[in-house]
Order: sequence, then structure tokens, then C-alpha cells
Amino acid sequence: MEITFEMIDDILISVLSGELDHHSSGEIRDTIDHTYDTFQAKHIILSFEEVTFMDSSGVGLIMGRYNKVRERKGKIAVVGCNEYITRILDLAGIYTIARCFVSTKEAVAAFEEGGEGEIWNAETE
Amino acid sequence: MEITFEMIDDILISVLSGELDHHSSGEIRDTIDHTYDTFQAKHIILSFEEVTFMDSSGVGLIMGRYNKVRERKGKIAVVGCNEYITRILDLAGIYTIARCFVSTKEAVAAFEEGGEGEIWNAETE
Amino acid sequence: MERRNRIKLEMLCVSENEAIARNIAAVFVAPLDPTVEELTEIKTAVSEAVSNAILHAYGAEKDGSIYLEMEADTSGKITIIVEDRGIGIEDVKKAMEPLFTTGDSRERSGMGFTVMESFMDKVQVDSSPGKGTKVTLIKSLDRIHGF
Amino acid sequence: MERRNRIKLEMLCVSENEAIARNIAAVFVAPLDPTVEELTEIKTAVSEAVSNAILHAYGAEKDGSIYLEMEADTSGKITIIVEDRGIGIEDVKKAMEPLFTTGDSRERSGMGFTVMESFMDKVQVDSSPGKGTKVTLIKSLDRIHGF
Ligand SMILES: Nc1ncnc2c1ncn2[C@@H]1O[C@H](COP(=O)(O)OP(=O)(O)O)[C@@H](O)[C@H]1O
Ligand SMILES: Nc1ncnc2c1ncn2[C@@H]1O[C@H](COP(=O)(O)OP(=O)(O)O)[C@@H](O)[C@H]1O
Repeated sequence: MEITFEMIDDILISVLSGELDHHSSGEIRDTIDHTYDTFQAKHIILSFEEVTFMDSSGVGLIMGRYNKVRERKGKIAVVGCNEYITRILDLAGIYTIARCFVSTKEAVAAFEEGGEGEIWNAETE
Repeated sequence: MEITFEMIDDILISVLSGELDHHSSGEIRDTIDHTYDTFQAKHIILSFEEVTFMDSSGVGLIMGRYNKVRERKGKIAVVGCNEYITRILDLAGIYTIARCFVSTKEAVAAFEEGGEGEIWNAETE
Repeated sequence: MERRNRIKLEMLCVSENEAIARNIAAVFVAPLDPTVEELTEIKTAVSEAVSNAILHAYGAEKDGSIYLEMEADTSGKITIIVEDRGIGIEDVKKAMEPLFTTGDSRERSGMGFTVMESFMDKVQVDSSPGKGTKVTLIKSLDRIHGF
Repeated sequence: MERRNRIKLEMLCVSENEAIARNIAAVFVAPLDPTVEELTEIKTAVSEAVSNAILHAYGAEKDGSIYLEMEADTSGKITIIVEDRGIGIEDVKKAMEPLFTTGDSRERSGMGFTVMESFMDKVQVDSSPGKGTKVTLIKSLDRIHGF
């Protein structure tokens, strides 16, 4: 599993690639949290577009990052989820804490638009 | 493992594809022999271009077909061998009984040209 | 493959083996001509069960083994057993509830058993405290498209 | 993968398992970042050893098992043991000679052991009549390109 980062304003975009399981999620989690702190980001976008395998560790990863961004009143978005990833996230009801977008571009646009009033968390796609 | 056939004059061209091992070679062998008899062919070209894996069963397959074509004074050629297949055939000294060509076209040309006088079997590429 | 087949495996309880175990399951199932969907579902369920053994079964010592058994019958029914000889589960019914976890609740989702149940036809968990846990995953491949 | 790892396998003596065994070897070795060449060599050697057990070990009955053990140490040395409890080999030295075969000599080449020796760093055969055969395949991965 590899991860690359991009910052747009206060949004940390984390692009995961490879297989996400309990083994790989530990290192990935630490890397994301470290980068989030270093760049003093507020929001996190997790891109799963290049994730070739994911089990429920992915849910743990999103939940963990949700707790992290909440401390700074940030939000979390997931993008590029394939059919299997979507099924797992659906089972976990992840859309109550993270919004899902087709692409990073759309997620960024939603972050930039979204005011405090938006009921971001309750919305699903 | 799949096999397709083509006849050019008295040459049976057998195009193998997939993984050639002890398991798959049994069926392949029977299919080639049956087709060779049905079409009353003389020579056999074995194309390994689409063979993705081969162990020493491939040597047995060539030796067995060599014994078959000899009964009709035919010859045998192998084409499209990758690096690993070539190494195995080299170890077995297969080029004392079968000639190796880059493509089926070249093998056919050699068959059509080759008179009885040619020391086909002793030649290596 | 038309004959019945079976392989048994024993592996070390290290997290690298999560990927190895699910890829071995894929290797075992592949000759039966599964759909991509079936293959992904089986890999995911095996990954969950093996991760659980690695994460929950042996506590701090971590030098136990995981035992896998994969079986295919002639009808295309796949049975995969993932077994450990670890601490076992006190209340299996509760453990299988969505979102229930005894792991680090900020990082584990408690969704492992739920994913297994959603991705396989049947999941059976036999466990008793101190004796270990046996998870049986069953799925019948849709053979209509096959031979 | 930097830790030592090991898996043990038991499989039925059916020829479908030649492909399964070599693909499992590939799955086991893949995380160690082998070259395509190393991976192909290991798969080929495992295919030869497993085919031998299926073809020669159990005679007509054919309901024996094959036992595999794959081990990787931290230096990238791979050890794969392929074992059967079949008829064994009377004269190992002779069996290992190129072109020697007791199989159908029109279809078997007698090149199995020669290929194993050419493709691995070391091949050791322990066998005694009536007790079975243990083939140990060893290869050290060239780690220069790796991590
Ligand atoms: N092999 C096992 N050995 C011991 N306990 C287990 C095992 N598998 C699961 N459990 C228990 O069941 C709980 C729920 O498992 P699961 O649904 O897979 O979620 P998670 O692994 O995220 O905790 C675990 O937190 C653990 O307490
Ligand atoms: N596992 C085994 N059990 C019994 N005999 C074996 C075994 N492996 C190899 N042999 C013997 O060694 C001979 C040479 O083996 P090998 O070089 O692999 O060639 P081949 O398999 O083509 O005969 C075999 O023909 C067989 O007599």
C-alpha cells in the first residue's frame, strides 16, 4: 500500500493505492495523521480510486480519521470507491460521518462551498 | 490450457495457450495425436507463443510428438519459445530432435524448403 | 476442475499473512471459474477472518498459528475454515453484531463478521473461551456461466 | 516483508494441485519483491516437485497427500519443502540424472530434477523406499533491487 498527499487550502487529499487491510492500515493511519498535523490541515479527503482491495480495516481508517478531523471541526470525504468498497462502507453506515464523491474535484468543490449550516454528515449520495 | 490447429499442406500447426504442466499435457497430447491422425499430417509445428507457463512436461510433449512424426518420416519444430521455455528445452537438448524458430511462418518456410538431404535433426538455432 | 479438492494450511500469526491467506484462497478458487465478484467476496471474507485471528486471538504473545482449510466440492460449493487456538470469544452472538469490537475502538470498526456474513452465503462461528475460534465460511459459486 | 515467515500446506494428490501449489508459492514469495525471473524459476521448480509426487509417489491408489512447507528468512532466502509419504526412490543419484525416468518414457522426459537444479540454488532429495520422498528447494533472492 502506498499513499501520496496533496494540500488544497486546508484540505489534505490522501491518495491510497494498493491493498488496504489490517496489516497495511496501521502504517497508513500514522502517515495520514502525521501529515495532517504537520500541514495543520482541517479537512481530509481519502481517495480510494487506486485501492485494489479493501476489507473492514478501511472502515476503521475512515472512522479514526473522522475522530481526528472533528477535533478541528473539519470534515471527511471519501472518493472513487468501487462497488466492493461501497458495499462495505454502506454496511457500516459510513455516510453518517463521511460524504462520498465520484472524484476528488467534486469533493474539493463541496468543501469549498459548504458553509457551517450544511447538514453535511447526514447527507448521502 | 487451450489448443487450436491449422493445416498448411502436410504440416499440422498446433498453437498452445495457457499453462503447460503434467496436468494439462495429458489432454493436449491426446488432442494433438488425434488431430494429426485425422488430418493425415506429416510434420508438426508446436507454437509456444501463448504459453504462459511450462515445466518439463513440455519436453515430454515434444519428445512424444517426435516419436509420432518419425513413424511418417515427418519432422517437428517448436516456435515462439520465451526465455524460460528455451532454458528448459536447452537443458533437455531438445534441439537434437526438434528445430526452433521465432515464428510459425519461418518454420513453415523451412519445412517447405527442406529436402530429405538436410541434416535437420542435428541443426540448432 | 471437476474433482473435489481440499488444501490445509498452517501459517504464522503475522499480519503479512492476511494478504497471503486471501491470495491463496483466490488461487484455490480460481480454477473453479468464479466471477470477479465471487472472487472478491471470498478474498474479503478470508481477509476478515484471518485478521481477526491475528488481531484478537493470541493477545500479547502473538506466536500462535492460524489454520486454514479450503474445500471445493463438485457442485462448486466452497467451504473455508479459519481456525485459531487463541483466547476464544465469550459471547459469539454479541461479537457478531455490527460495530461491536473489543479492539481499539478508534481504529477497529467491529464490522468484520458483518462483512463476512454479507459477502458469503453462510458464516458459522464456533468458539469457547480459552480454546480458540473456528470460523466456517461457505459460498456456492454460481455455475451457470461455467462448464 | 521483513519478518521471517512460514506456511505449511497439505494437499490432495490430484494433478489440479500442480497449478495451485506453484501459484501458492508465487503468492508466498511475491511480498519479498522477487524479480519476474526468480518468481518463474521458483514456480517451475515447485511444479516439478509436486508433479513428481502426484505422478510417481503413490502408484495406483492415488489417495495420498502432499505436504509443502515454505519458509522465508529475513535475508531473502526461500526454502520450499515438497514431501510425500509414497513409495520413495531406490537410487536418488540415478533418479536425478538428466533424462532418467521410470514414467512412460514416451511422455515423461526425466528432466524434472534437472530443471529443479537449474532453476534453484540448491536441491536436496531425501528418500527411502516405502517411506516417501522429501525434496528441499532453496533459493536466495537477489535483494539488491529490493528494499
Ligand atoms: N479469532 C478471534 N479470537 C478472539 N476474539 C475474536 C476473534 N474474532 C473476533 N473476535 C471478537 O469479536 C469482535 C468482533 O469482531 P469483528 O466483527 O471482526 O470486528 P473487529 O475485528 O473490527 O473488532 C472482536 O472485536 C473480538 O472481540
Ligand atoms: N516423489 C517421488 N516419489 C517416487 N519416485 C520419484 C519421485 N520423484 C521422482 N521420482 C523418481 O525419479 C525419476 C526422475 O524424476 P524426474 O527427473 O522428475 O523426471 P520425470 O518426472 O520426468 O520422470 C522419476 O521417473 C521417478 O522414478
